[in-house]
Amino acid sequence: MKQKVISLKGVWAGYGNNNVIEDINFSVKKGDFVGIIGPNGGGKSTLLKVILGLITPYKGEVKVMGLPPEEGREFVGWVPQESDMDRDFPIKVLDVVLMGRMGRKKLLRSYSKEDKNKASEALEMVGLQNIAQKPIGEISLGQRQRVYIARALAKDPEILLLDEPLASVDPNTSEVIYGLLKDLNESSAITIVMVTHDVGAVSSYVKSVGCLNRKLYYYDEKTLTQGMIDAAYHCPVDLIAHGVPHRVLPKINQEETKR
Amino acid sequence: MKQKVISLKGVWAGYGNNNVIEDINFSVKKGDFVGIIGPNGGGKSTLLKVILGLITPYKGEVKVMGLPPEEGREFVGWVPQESDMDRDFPIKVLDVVLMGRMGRKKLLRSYSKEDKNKASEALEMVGLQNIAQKPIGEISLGQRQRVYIARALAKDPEILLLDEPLASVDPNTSEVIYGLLKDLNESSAITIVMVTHDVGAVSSYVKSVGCLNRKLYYYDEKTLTQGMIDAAYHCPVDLIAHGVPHRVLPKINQEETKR
Amino acid sequence: MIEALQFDFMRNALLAGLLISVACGIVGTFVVTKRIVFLSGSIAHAAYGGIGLGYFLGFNPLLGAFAFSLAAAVGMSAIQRRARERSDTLIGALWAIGMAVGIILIDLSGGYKADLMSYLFGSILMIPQEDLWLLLALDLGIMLLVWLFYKELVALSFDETFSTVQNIPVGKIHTLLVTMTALTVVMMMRMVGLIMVIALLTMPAAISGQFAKSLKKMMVLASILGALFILSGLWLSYWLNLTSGACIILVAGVSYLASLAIKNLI
Amino acid sequence: MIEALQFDFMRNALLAGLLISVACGIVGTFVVTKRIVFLSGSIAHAAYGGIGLGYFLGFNPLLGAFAFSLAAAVGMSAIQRRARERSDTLIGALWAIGMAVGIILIDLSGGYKADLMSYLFGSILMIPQEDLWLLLALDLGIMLLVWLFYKELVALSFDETFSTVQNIPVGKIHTLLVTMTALTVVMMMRMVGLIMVIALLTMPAAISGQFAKSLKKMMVLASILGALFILSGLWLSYWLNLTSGACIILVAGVSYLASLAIKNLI
Amino acid sequence: MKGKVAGLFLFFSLIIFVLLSPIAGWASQEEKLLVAASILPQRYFIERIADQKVQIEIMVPPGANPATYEPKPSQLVSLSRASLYFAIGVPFEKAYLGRFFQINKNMVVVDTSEGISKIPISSIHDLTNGENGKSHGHEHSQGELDPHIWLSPRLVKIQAQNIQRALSSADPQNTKSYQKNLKRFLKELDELDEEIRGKLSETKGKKFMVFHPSWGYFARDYGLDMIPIEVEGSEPSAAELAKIISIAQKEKIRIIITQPEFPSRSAKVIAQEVGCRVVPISPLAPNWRENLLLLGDTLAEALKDNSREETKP
Ligand SMILES: Nc1ncnc2c1ncn2[C@@H]1O[C@H](COP(=O)(O)OP(=O)(O)OP(=O)(O)O)[C@@H](O)[C@H]1O
Ligand SMILES: Nc1ncnc2c1ncn2[C@@H]1O[C@H](COP(=O)(O)OP(=O)(O)OP(=O)(O)O)[C@@H](O)[C@H]1O
Ligand SMILES: [Mg+2]
Ligand SMILES: [Mg+2]
Ligand SMILES: [Zn+2]
Repeated sequence: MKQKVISLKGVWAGYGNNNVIEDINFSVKKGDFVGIIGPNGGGKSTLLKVILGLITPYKGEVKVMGLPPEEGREFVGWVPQESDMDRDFPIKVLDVVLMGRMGRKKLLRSYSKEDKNKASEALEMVGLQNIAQKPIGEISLGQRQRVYIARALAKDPEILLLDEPLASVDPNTSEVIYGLLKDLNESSAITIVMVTHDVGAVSSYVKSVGCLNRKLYYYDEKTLTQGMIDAAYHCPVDLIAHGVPHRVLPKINQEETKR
Repeated sequence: MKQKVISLKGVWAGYGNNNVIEDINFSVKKGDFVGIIGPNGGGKSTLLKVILGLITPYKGEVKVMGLPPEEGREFVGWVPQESDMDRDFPIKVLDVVLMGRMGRKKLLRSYSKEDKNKASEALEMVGLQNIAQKPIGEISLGQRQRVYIARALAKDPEILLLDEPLASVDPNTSEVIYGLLKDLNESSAITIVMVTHDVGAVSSYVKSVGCLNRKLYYYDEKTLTQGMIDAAYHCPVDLIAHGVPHRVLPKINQEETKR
Repeated sequence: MIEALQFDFMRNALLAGLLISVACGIVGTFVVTKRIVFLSGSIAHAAYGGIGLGYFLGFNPLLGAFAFSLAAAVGMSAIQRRARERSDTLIGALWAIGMAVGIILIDLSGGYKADLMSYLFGSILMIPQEDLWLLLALDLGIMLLVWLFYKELVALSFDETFSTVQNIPVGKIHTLLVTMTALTVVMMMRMVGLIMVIALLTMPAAISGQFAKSLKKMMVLASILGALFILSGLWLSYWLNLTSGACIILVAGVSYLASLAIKNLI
Repeated sequence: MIEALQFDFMRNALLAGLLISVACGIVGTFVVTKRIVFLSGSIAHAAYGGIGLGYFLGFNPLLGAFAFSLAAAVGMSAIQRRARERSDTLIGALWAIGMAVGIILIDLSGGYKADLMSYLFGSILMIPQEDLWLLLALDLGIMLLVWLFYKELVALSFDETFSTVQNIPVGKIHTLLVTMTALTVVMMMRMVGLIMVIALLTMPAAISGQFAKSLKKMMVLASILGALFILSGLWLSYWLNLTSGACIILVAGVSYLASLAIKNLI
Repeated sequence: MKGKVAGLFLFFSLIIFVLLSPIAGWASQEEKLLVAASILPQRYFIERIADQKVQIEIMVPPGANPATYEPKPSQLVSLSRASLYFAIGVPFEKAYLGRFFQINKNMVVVDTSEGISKIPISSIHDLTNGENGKSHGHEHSQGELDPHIWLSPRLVKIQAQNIQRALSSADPQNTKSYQKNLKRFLKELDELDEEIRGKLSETKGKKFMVFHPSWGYFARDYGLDMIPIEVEGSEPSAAELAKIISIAQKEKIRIIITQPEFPSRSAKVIAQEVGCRVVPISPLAPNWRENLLLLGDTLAEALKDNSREETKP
């Protein structure tokens, strides 16, 4: 059996005293490509933040590469859905990508030639080599999103956590980046967890899929069906869990029998 | 002939001394539903800002409802691609939507019952009535994007300018909102200009389409083809303009002969 | 404490405290949410330039301080909107330039100088009766303006670009806000001292901001808290025989830190 | 001017000016980009609490001021990171509480107080020779720290959440930055006065930020500008016989406003 | 890029402008002995003794605030060349004398208060003697000595002698002249002392209030009782203010002397409660003699009024 790179056991988490995700049991093995879908406010970004150790869960256990998330995130590249970054800051796109190369291990050392090469390569992968020298405040939103992707790639991560990485990226570039992710996943065995609303992409690229709406419905194979999507988006979670009849449930059953 | 609600003549615009869009000639008639596509950094958001009078063009003339944009924007509802808003601000979702009801005319007056009803309705249209009383800082990004849409709708605008309004919105809600836009456009003759990367939506909902990549290629009917998209995304603009042979050009010509 | 009330100055102080907390609660709410606390400290020092100008040109220095602060506030607001400069940098520059102008003008005007800084600072125990009327006028003025322009002020503080698109006169409303702040700071500084103005602008509003979910509630709660702090601070200062201003600030400060702790524990 | 160089105090002032502009250029760049200008003003006033403590407990008030400012900076940085409070509110509170503590402690310690504030403020014309060494040490210390932690400092100022995820010791780096600022402010305040510290931290960095596209260049340009301002300000003050600090600030201020105008015209 | 060029142009033009400007004339050397002192009344004393033979630089203007105090270049140029610094023991010197000495290490610092036995500075606690539980005030105030020694003609006589001695040893050629002037000045001081004594002969034991307790030696010399409002250098707290007002009412205070350098809000508050006059008289006025006479007249008038109204002997 392959190594579990991410594992969540009975995790409850949220903000203040507002619980957002409930009883999440979820594990990702090395080389997986997991797509996570779900309605707005379903808790997808929250789940990623829990895995990154940015939010401490109320209950349950989180392990990344077998370590607590604060240490495990060493190996994780993260593309945030939205960033705190200061757009007025005098810094060039390439230097932002270079930040992906930074970590606790390298305190006191400045960027090496290799770091710079990696950063340039990552920028090239997302098709932004021509704006490497632009100040970060002077690029469009879609370009900025691609910069975040490059920053995560520059880290050479074991795990990529992507939170709607291509939401504002144009379709041609999206396709290139999806291809790139697929390639990284297949040839370098990089584990990928991607939150997305792009159902088409989920069916074409990911290997397994989870639907998150307070609770997580995880399908260990790539079995995304219209029914599952409908279920995750529409259904009161309890209905599904208890097998009560429902407009879309039959469809799921239909699809599942096909397997 | 129908009234021109937006008209740009020979507009050049950009930031500082960095010219971003060139020689834009573009007019939108009452009741149009224009989709604008184009690569990241193509200048789509810039174009909308020019129409709103947030950026003063270097050259050319902009009219909105026959007025200069600073006055014409009175009649425009705008959904920004990203917002300056202060997320720590103590304000509820409903109150944010209420801001859509505000304008120069109503200085010194506080919100009326009607304003509040409109705001609630708008919130309901985007499916957020249940979080109306949440603080704006405590909702997810997709929910926030829907709040922007509601804010623009609450204004009862003549024109809607939407800048990737559904980029982080889940597919089920997206479909509802697209339907809503279509309805507004058809039954209330609200003019809509929508920037989007969702090529599928463009083909299903809009009436005409423009491709923007520094220059604007505008097709007055709904004639979006793979060729056109490829052209806008890939081609050096000059190639297209000068009719030099190109992999995708024949397709465009094919489509255009159909008209 | 009751015995203290036989003195006019104590009665005045209590009354002034109530009036001050209203203005500070309302203006402070905007100051905190719009993140212009620094402006309040800066206006006070820029006022020094006005004192210098008054001395140099031979008119009432206090009038100069007043005019200068308002001019500085309006000018700064204009520059900030035009040049899109980081506001705290601009405010810092205003602070330094205002003081420098004051020092040089006073240098140039020669003759006998009083300690001009102390013109700017007062104590809550020494508020003359007339100033209470001034405070009342300030309170009423602020309440009226905020009531009239409430939704515009909120919109501006929340999202400036959108307010522009909504055709709110963003420049004017911004100037209104900054002017209101400057006016409050300059007037109160003269009555209760600069540190207390800063304390009363920030801490009640900050505490109430942790609990209130809307701006209106925040203002009301901040005003009430401000009044509580002033009353208990005065009482403490009378009881322990300590400087009143410092006591009031300490009461507010301890409450603020406690509220932060509470918010983080729950 | 050449004749002025025969005086020790003038030579010291020039030398000090060069040393100061390096520290201010480097620290000021972070102060401006991280928007903590207000912190510099606040630290200075919080230092007053330390003076009070020194008086009360009977040790050197200057030492108290130093310790208090650093403690305040570190404490504030910790609270801010833990409570996610708006930083300028917190800084304003720090300012007021620091002063209040100082006033009360001095009250309590009794005795007739000379103007304690005068311990905190100096003039560039009166910098003792030894202090030049101190300044040099400060410059070298800052340069070393910034060189060692450059990429972490940049990352933190730019995007704190991402820095956390990258396992940068965000808390420590933040404390380092705030401490460096506090140290610079407290030391320089004693040498050149508070207003000049604020002016030299903000204006050269702000001007250079309008032209420099990277942080490193911004630091270098800010240092050069700072030195130019100090030199020409000293010149002007000698020539016109005006207060040096105010002249330096005015030169910087006029240049800053000019740079804003230039930037907006082109 | 255009901006960068324009910016640099601006700075350089500024510098060139300054470079080409005429060199100032104020720093011109004179062959007179240069001496420095802290406060303005000292200029009067030194001038009476030196009589144009020395150039005097006063370092602290009245009302200097530590937050903004900064000597001008011209003052420091003089200081660099000064042979003597006449210290008088004002608090300012504690913070700045060291820095002045840094600038001119050859300068001899003369303590003009030598030979004067200072009295403790008076404080409101002297009157109430810690009845309020704040006993430390009294203990401490014993240690603090009143620095306002220039406000008593008798003490000025001692200072004048100190000044003459220092001038003579720094500038021996003119010793004769200094001694002659000293003699004349001492006589003037005696006359002044007599004059004020005459004005205040009928007000012995009367009480007056001051904001800052500057006039302790003056009050002692002329048999008056000074009640300060300021408590150990800071404005009174609420309780103290209440106490002061009660005292003022009990003692039927008729006049409060304030300093024009500082706002006198607390004095006004008390005056309002008690109904008395507030008169600003500066302890730092440059025309020292007239200023003391003015105070004498003012007090004589105010306190005489007081005695007339009082029925009890
Ligand atoms: N604030 C700014 N200052 C300077 N240049 C900018 C600024 N914003 C955008 N640009 C530049 O203008 C160009 C067009 O940007 P714009 O935001 O209009 O693109 P867009 O078509 O909306 O892209 P996207 O699909 O990524 O949203 C980009 O090349 C970008 O680098
Ligand atoms: N900072 C916050 N404070 C309090 N509540 C929050 C905060 N951020 C999110 N929430 C709440 O947590 C829930 C889940 O938010 P989350 O951002 O994880 O959703 P999401 O699945 O990522 O949605 P989207 O598709 O819109 O990105 C939402 O209901 C939201 O209201
Ligand atoms: Mg999300
Ligand atoms: Mg865009
Ligand atoms: Zn004194």
